[in-house]
Amino acid sequence: MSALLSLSHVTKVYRQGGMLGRRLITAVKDVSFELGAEPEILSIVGESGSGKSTIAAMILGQTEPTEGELQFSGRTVAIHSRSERKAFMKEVQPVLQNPFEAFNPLKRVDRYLFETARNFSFSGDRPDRQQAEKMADAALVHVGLTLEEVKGRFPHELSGGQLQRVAIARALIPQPRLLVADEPVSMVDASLRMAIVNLFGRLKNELGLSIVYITHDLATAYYISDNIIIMRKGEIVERGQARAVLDNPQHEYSRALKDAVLAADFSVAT
Amino acid sequence: DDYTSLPRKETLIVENPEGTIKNPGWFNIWVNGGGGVSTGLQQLTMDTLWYIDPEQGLGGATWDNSLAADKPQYNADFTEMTVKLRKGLFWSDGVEFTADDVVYTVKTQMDHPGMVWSAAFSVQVASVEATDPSTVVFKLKKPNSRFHAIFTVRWNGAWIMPKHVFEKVEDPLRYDFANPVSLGAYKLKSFDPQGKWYTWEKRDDWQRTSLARFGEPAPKYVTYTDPGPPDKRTIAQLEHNLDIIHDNTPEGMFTLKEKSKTIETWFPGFPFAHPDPTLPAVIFNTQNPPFDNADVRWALALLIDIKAVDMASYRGAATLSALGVPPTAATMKDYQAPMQDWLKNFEIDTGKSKIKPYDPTVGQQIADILRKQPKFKDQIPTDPEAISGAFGYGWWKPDPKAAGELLEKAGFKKSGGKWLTPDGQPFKIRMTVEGDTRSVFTRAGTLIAQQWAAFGIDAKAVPAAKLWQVALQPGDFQVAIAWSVETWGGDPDLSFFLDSWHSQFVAKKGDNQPPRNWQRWSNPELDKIIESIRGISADDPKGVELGKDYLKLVAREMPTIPLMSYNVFTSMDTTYWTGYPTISDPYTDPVPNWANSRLMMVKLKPAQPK
Amino acid sequence: MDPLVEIENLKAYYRAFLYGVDREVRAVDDISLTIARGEVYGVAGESSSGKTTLIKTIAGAIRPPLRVVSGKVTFHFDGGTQDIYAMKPEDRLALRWKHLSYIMQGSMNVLNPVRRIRHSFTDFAFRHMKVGKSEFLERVATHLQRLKLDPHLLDAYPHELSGGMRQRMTIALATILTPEFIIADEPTTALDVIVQRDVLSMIREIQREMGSSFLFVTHDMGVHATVSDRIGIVYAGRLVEEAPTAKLFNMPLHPYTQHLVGSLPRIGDATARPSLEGRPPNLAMPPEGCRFHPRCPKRMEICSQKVPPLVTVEPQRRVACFAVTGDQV
Amino acid sequence: MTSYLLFVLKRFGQFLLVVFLGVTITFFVTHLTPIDPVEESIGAITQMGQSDPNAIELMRQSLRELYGMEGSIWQQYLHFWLRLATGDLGPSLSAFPTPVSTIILRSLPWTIGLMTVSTLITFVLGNAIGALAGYYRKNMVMKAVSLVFIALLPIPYYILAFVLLIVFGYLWPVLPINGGYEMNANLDLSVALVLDILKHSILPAFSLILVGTGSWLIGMRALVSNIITEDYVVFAELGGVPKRKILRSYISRNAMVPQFTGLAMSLGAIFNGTVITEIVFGYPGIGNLLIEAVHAGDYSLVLGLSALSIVGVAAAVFIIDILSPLIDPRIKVE
Amino acid sequence: MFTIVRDLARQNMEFLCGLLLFAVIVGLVVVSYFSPYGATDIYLLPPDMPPDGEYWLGTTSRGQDVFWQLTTALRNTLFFGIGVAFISRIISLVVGLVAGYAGGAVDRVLMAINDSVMVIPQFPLLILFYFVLKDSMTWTALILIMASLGWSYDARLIRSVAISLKTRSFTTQSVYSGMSMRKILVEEHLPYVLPIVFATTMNNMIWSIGMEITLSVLGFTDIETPTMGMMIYWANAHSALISGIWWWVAAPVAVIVVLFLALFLLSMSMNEYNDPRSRLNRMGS
Ligand SMILES: Nc1ncnc2c1ncn2[C@@H]1O[C@H](COP(=O)(O)OP(=O)(O)OP(=O)(O)O)[C@@H](O)[C@H]1O
Ligand SMILES: Nc1ncnc2c1ncn2[C@@H]1O[C@H](COP(=O)(O)OP(=O)(O)OP(=O)(O)O)[C@@H](O)[C@H]1O
Ligand SMILES: [Mg+2]
Ligand SMILES: [Mg+2]
Ligand code: NI
Repeated sequence: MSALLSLSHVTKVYRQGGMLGRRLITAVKDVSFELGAEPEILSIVGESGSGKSTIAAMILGQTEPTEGELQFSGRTVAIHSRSERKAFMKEVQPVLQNPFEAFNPLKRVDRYLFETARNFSFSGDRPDRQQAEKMADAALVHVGLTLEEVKGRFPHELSGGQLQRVAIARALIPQPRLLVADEPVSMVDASLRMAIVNLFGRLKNELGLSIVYITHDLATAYYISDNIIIMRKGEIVERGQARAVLDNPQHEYSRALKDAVLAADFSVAT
Repeated sequence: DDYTSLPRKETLIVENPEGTIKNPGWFNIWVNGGGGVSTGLQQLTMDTLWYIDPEQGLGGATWDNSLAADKPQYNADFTEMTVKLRKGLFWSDGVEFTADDVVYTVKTQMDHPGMVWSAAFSVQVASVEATDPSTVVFKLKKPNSRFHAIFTVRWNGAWIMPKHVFEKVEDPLRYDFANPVSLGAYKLKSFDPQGKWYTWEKRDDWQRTSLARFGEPAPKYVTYTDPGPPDKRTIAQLEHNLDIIHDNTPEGMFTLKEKSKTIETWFPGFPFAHPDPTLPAVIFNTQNPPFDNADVRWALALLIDIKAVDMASYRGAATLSALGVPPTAATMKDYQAPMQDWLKNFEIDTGKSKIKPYDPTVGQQIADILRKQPKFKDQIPTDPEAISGAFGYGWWKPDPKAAGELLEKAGFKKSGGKWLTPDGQPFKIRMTVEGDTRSVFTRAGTLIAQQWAAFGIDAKAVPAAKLWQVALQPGDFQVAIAWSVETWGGDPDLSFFLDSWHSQFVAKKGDNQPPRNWQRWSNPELDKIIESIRGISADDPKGVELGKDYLKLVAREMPTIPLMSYNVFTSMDTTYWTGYPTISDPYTDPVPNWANSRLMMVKLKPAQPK
Repeated sequence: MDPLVEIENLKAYYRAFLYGVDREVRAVDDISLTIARGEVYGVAGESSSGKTTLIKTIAGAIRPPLRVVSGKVTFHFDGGTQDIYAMKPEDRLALRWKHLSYIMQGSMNVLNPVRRIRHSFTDFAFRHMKVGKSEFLERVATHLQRLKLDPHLLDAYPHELSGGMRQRMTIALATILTPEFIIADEPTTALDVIVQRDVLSMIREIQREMGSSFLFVTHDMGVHATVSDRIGIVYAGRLVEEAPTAKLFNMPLHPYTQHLVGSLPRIGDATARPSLEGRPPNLAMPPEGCRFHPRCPKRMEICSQKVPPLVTVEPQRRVACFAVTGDQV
Repeated sequence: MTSYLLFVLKRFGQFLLVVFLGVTITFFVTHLTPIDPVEESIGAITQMGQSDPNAIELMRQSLRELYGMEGSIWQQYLHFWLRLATGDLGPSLSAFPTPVSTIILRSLPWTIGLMTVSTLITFVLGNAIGALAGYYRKNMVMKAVSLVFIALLPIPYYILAFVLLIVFGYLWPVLPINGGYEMNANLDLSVALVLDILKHSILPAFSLILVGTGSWLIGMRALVSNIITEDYVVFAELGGVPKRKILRSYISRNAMVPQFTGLAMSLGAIFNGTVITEIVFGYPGIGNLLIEAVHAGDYSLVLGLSALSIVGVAAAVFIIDILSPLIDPRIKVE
Repeated sequence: MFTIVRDLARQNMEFLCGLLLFAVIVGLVVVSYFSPYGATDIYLLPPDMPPDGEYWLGTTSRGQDVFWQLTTALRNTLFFGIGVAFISRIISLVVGLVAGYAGGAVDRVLMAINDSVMVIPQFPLLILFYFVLKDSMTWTALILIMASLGWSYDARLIRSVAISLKTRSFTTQSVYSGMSMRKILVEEHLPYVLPIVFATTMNNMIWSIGMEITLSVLGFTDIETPTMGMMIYWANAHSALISGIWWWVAAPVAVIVVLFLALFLLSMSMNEYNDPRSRLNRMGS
C-alpha cells in the first residue's frame, strides 16, 4: 500500500509584487516527506514565515507547487473538475488558523456544520435536516461542545476557543482520512488545548485519521505527534520521530526553538 | 449690469427662437453651416429683390420692391425674367451694390452644389446676365410664372451675396463670412461666442439701404438673444429685459397679461396671439389604408369637438379654420368670408343620409364660453366681425352618428363598443405629435386622440421629438398634427405651398417626401388646379378663384383636417419702445424672426426720453 | 501592600436582544481583586471565561451590549482616588494613556492602516508629553530601541511590519508615557515562540524599570510562569483562585487550577494528560452553585447549591471551593 | 521592469480596450438613428422657402457627397478610426464644414469649469457632513442636516433648478439666470468679466451642489458607521485620542479611500455635461450641444462628444486604479 | 419575519418612520386602482382649481384631478424604478460576484464589458434609442434599456468586495464544506454585499426615476401614460410654475421625496439589521 500523502522535492515560489519592485519569495524549498498509510500525526513546527502554511495550502490543493509533486493516495494532487474536488475534499479537510476569520460574521456558525453534513454524506443521499443536525451534534461532542450551544449563534457571540472547536467539528463531519490543521490551537486555552490535542490522538486511533499538525507549540507537538518536521526559511532543518527530535535536537535552530519555549513549570522559570 | 450692457433705451432686445446657435461665428447664410439665420442676420443685414409682407406692409402694399426697382418682368411664356435694380444702394463697407452682385449670387451658387439656393437655381436657371449695372436677365430652363418667388422674402429668400467679398474667397462653401458685410440698415456690432446673443448696430449710412425709403430706424442697437424656455422668457419680459417674446405658452401669455402693465399683443384682448400664415391640421398619411379613403377621413373629422380642442390647446386663444388656408387677415378677406355661404350649404353623403356638417357659429360659441371666465371677461370682443377675425368663423359640428355611418360605408364595423377595420382588425390610430417643441399641437393631438378613443377607436397620441425628420419626411406615420399649408400671408396667391402638392412630387411609399404635402395626397383635380395656377401670373385675379376651387376640393376630400391658425404668442414690452405692429396697425408680422420684421425698426419709437 | 487598583464586586453582563429573544451573558460575575503598585497580575482561564470582559471593564472600555451591572473599580493614580465609573467622561479620558493604557486583544491590528506609525505616537502621546516635537520624536526613538525596534519603522505603514513587530509597536505605544497601570489582552498571541520570548522579557524589563503595575490576560500558562507575580484564575465569569505564581504552579488549590496546571504538556514528558471532562458552562445559563461543579472531580452536595465564596486561605492567596475551605464559611 | 510598471501597462491596455469598445458601440448606435443629417440640412434649407422637389433631390445628392457620407457603414467605421488616429474628429455635419473639435472646444471650458468646481464642492460638503453624521449618530443637528440633503436628493433636478431660478431670478431677483455672462458683455479679459462669470455660475453651481451632496453624504455616512467599529478606531478611543482627531485621521482618512474612486468617476463623467442645467440656466456647455447633435443626426459631433466622455470616464477609472496603491497603502498590486 | 419587523420597528426609530412613509406610498399605489377617472382622460374637470375639499390636491390645467393623477403616476413610476433597479441589481450582482470570485480570464472579460458599459454616455444613448425604437419604445423597453445601462458601476463595487471576500478564510471554510460556487456566492458573499445592494438600489432608483423625469421633461417618452415625469412634463408645458398652478408640481415632488425618504430610512435600518455588529451597537443604550 502506498503512502497516504507524499511530497517530493516540492518548491513553492511566490511572486510578491511590492510597489517598488517584484520579489521572488521561496516560501518552500525542496521539501520532501511522506505520511504513511498507517494513521499518523505529523507535526510541522518552525518560525513564522517558514512556509508551514504554504505546505498546508499545497496539501489542500489550494495552490500548486512551483516544482515537485504532491501525491495523495498515489494520485497527484491536481484538481480539475468539481467532482474531483469534492472527492478530494471528502478525504482531506482543513482546520484553519484564525477562528474569527473562518466564519462568515453575517452567518450563523451552525450553517457550516449542516452544509458539510449535507454535502459529504456517507450514504450518498443528501441527509435531511434532522440527520444533518445529528451528524453535526456528534462532531461537536467530539470537540467538547453540543449543537444546542452553537445553534443559531453568530460568530461574534462565541469566543475564539468555541469557534475553533466548531471549525474542527466541521472538518470531522466528512470523516476525512487526512486533517490539515494549521495552528488549530493557538486561539484556544490551555485546558482545551489538551482536549483538542487529545482529540487528535483519539481521532487518529479511533477513526484512522492522519493529521498534519502545524503549530508553534512544541510541547503539544511533543505530546501528540508521531513524527515532526522542523522548518526554517522554507527548508526542513530537522525531521524524525517527534520525541527523539525534541528530546535531543540536533540542528542549531531546533535547539534555539526548544530553548525559547516558556515552560509552564515554575521551577524552570527564573 | 451697466458696465457691460449697451444703453438700454437705445437697444431693442428680441428673442431669437432659434435658441442658442451651435456655430456662432458662422455668418455665411448661403451655406447651411450651423450659424443662426434669425439672429438678426436675415432681418437686419440681408436684402434681396422683393418682399411680400405677411400682413399689410409699409408703403401701402404687402408687395415691396426692395433691391428691385420694379416688379419682375416676364416674357409671354414665362421663360425669361428681367429685373430692374435700384441705384444708390451700398454695402456696409462702402462698395456699391450692382447687378453684378445678383449675377454673382446666382452663378456662384450654381457652381457650388451644397450652397443653400444652389439646387433651386440649377434646376431652373439656364443663364443669368447683367445687361447693364442695374438690369439682370434670367433665362429659365422651362416656363415658370413664379420664378421670382425665390427672390421674394416672406420669411426669407435668396439673399444677394457681396461679390467683392466672396470673389476673394477660395471656397465659398468653407467661408464663415466673419464680420459680415451688410446690405441692410444694420451691421454686426458684437456676438456671443457661445451663441446666446447677437447685437447689431445701425449703420451710419443707413440712408444708403433699401429700408431708408420708410424712414430712419429708431433703435441704435438691436440684440437678438436666446432667453431660454418659455417660463424664463416670461420672467425676462416681466423684468423688462426682453422687448419682444417670439412665442410663449398660452399660460405664459396669460400670466404676462395679468402681471405686466406694459405688455402689448397683436390682439389687445383674447386671443392675443398673432395668427401665423401656417395651418395646423390633422394630417393623414393618405398613402396608407384606411386613410386613403375620404369617408374615413371625414368620419374622423366629424368626431372632433373643436371647442374642446381649442380650449385644450390654446385655451380658447385660437383662430379656427374649417378651410385649407390659414385664417390670416388677408385670407379672411379673400377666402374665409366669401366662402361662408358655400360652407353653410356644403353637404356630405354618409351613405345613409346627407348632412350639412358646417356650424357657422363656433367662433361665437367660443367667445361666449371664454366670456364666462371672470379672468378674461373684458378681453373678449363682442362685435361679431371682430369675433370672427379673432376666433374664426365656424367649424364642423361633432356628429358621431354621421361618423359611424361613414365608417360603415367604408366597411368598418362596430363590435363590443370597438370599431373594427374592414379586415376585422381593431381600428388603431397612432397620432404622432411633436412633443415639447410645439406644445399646443401636442395638447390638441392628445385631446383629439382621446375624442376618437371615446368613440371606440383605439387611438393614442405618441410624441416624436423630430416629427419632420423622423415621421413626416419618411412617411412613417398614420396621423400627425403639423402643418402642410403655409401661405404668403398678406397675398392671396396660394402657389407658395400649392405648387408642390402636384402629384408629380409625391414620393413613393417608403421614400422621403420633400417637406411639402406631408399627407402625400395626389388627386387629378388638384393637379389641374395647380397647372392652371402655373399658367397665370402671380397677381392675376383668377388666382383667387382657383384658390377657392382648391378649398372646395380639400373640403370634400379632407386630406387633412384643418384646425386653426398657428397662433404665435408674441408679446411686446412697451417700457422702452412703442410702435409695435398690432391688429390696429398691422404693418407687419410681430413675430421677430421673419425677415420682414425689419419694418419694425422704422416704426418703433423710444418710449423714454434719452 | 500598596494598592493601585481595587475592584469590588464587579458584575458586567452582555445583554443581547435578538429575534425577540432576550439573552444575558454574565461574563463577569461578582469579581473582587486588588492589584498592588509595581505588580504584574496575570489572569488566566478558559476561553470565553470572561477574561477579556473583566479587563475591558477594568479599563472602562464599555460599549453596548456590555453593561456594568454593579461594582466599583477604583484607581489610586498620583496618590489620588479615581472611581472609574463615577468619573466624568472627560476626566476618564484624561486618565487614558497617561496613567492607564490598554492593549486590546488582537493588538497586531489596532494601528490605523492608512497612516504612518509615527502619527499614532503623536496622536496618543504627544499631548501628554509637554515637550517639543523633535524631542518627542527623539524620545519615541529611544523608547523603540529599548524594544529592539528600529526607529525608522516609525515611517512605515502598519501593514509593512510583521505581526510581531506590530505587536511590539503597540506595546511601545502603550508604554511610552510610563503609565502607572498597563492592561494587556493576550499581547503575544500568534507570535513566533522565539519572538514571544523576546517580547515578554522586554515587557517585564520595562515594567520593572518604570515600576508600573501590569495586568494582563493570556491562557498560555507558560507566559504566566515567565511574567506574572500573581495569577488570578477565572472560571465562567468568576475568580476561582488567586495566588503568587510559584505557589499556584507548585500547589494549586482549586480543582480547576489543578487540572489546568496538571494538563500542561512539557517537552520531555510524554505522559498522557487528561483533558477536562464536560464542557465549559454557558454563561447565559450558568449552572447553579459552583460553576465548575458539573466538571469537578471533587464535587460535593453543596457545590450545586451554594456559590462558594472566595476565601483568603493564606496571605496573598484566595480560593473559592468548598472542598478546600469547607462549607461552613 | 517593476511589477508596478507592468501593472500600469496592463491596466492601460484595458483602458484602450474599454475606449475602443465604448466608442464602437456608440458609433453603431449613432449610425442606427433614423435622423439623417442630410435630410436635416435639407429641412433647414427648405424652410427658406424652397419647395421644388427636383431641386430638393439635387440638394440631397450634393450634400451627401459634401458630407462624405458615401460608402457602407463599415467603410465609414474604418474611416472614422483612421481619421481619429490622426486626432481628427472630422467636420460637424450640422455645422458643416466647421470641425467638430472647434465646436466642442468652444463649450468644453464652461462645462469643465462649472462641473469641476461644483463636483469638488459637493464632494467636500457631502463627505464632511456624512462623516460627522456617521460619527455623531445621535446628534440631532447632524440628523436634521443630513435629512435635508437626503430629501433634496430625489427632487427632480429640473424642478429644483427652476424653483431656484424663480426664487433668485424673479421673486428676489439678485442673481442672473441666463447664460455664462451678461448679455452684450465686453469679453476682453478683465476683473469685471471674471466677476460676472462667477456671478452667473452661482445658481447653476448651487443647484448642482444641492442635489449632489446627498449621495456623497449617504455613502460617507454608511462607510463611517462601518469604520467606527474597527479595532483601530476603538483603540484610538481607548487611547484618549481626541474625538476630532479620531474623526479626521482615523475615520475619515480610511473612509476617503473608496470615496476617491467615486470622485474620479464623477470628474470623469464631467464630460457628459449637464443637459438640464444648461437648458434651465442657459449655461453654455457640451450637454446641450450633445442633445442638439443627436437631434440633428450629426453623428460626427455625437461621436466626438461621446468619445470625449468615454475617454474621460475610462481615464478616470484608469487613473484611480493605478493611483489606488499609492492612496491606500494596504492595496498591493496583484 | 413578523417578529423581525416588530423588533426593528420597536427599537429603530428610522425603521419606524421609513415604514410609515412607505405605507403612505403603498397606500397611494393601492388607492390608484380605485381612481374614478381614466388615467389618461383630460378635460373632465374644471382646470386650474386649487386644492380644496372637492379636489384635495387641486386640478391640472388639463382638467385632471391632481390627486388621482398622482396615485397612478406614482404607481407607474414606482414600477418603473423597481423594475430598473431589480433587473440592474441582478446583473450587477451576477457580474460583480462572479468576476470577483472567479478571477482570471472570466474577471477580465466581465470587467472589460463592465467598463465599456460604464463609460458609454447614457443620456445620448437613451435619446438615440428613443429615435431608433420609436413606437417600440414602450415602458418595458425603457426599463430594459435603463437596466442594462445602470448596473456597471455597482458591479464594480460589488466585485471589489467580492475579491476581498474570496481571500477571507470563511470562503475556504465554505469551499471545504462542499458548497458550490453558486451557493458560496449567493449565501456567503451575497449577504456581505447586500448593504451595497440596498444602498445602490436607492441610488439606482433615484437615477432611473431622475432619468425618466429628464427624458419626460425633454419629451422623449410616452406622453400619455401618467408618471412623475409626465406630470412634470405637462405642468411644464402649461407653465404651471409661472402661472401659479404650483400644486401640479408640488404634489409629485412631495411624493417623490416621501418615497425616497422612506426608501432611505428603510435601507439604512436594514443595513444595520444586516450587520450584526452594528445591530448590537444600539442595544442597551
Ligand atoms: N499568497 C502569497 N503571496 C506571496 N507571498 C506569500 C503568500 N503566502 C505566503 N507568502 C510568503 O511565503 C512565506 C511563507 O509563508 P507561510 O504563510 O507559509 O509561513 P508560515 O510558516 O505559515 O508562517 P506563520 O507561522 O506566521 O503562519 C512568507 O514569507 C510569506 O510572506
Ligand atoms: N459582544 C458580545 N455579545 C454577547 N456576548 C459576548 C460578547 N462578547 C463576548 N461575549 C460572551 O461573553 C463571554 C466572555 O467572553 P470574553 O471575550 O470575555 O472571553 P475570554 O475569556 O476573553 O475568551 P478568549 O480567551 O477566547 O478571548 C463569552 O461567553 C462570550 O461568548
Ligand atoms: Mg501560517
Ligand atoms: Mg479574550
Ligand atoms: Ni467546586
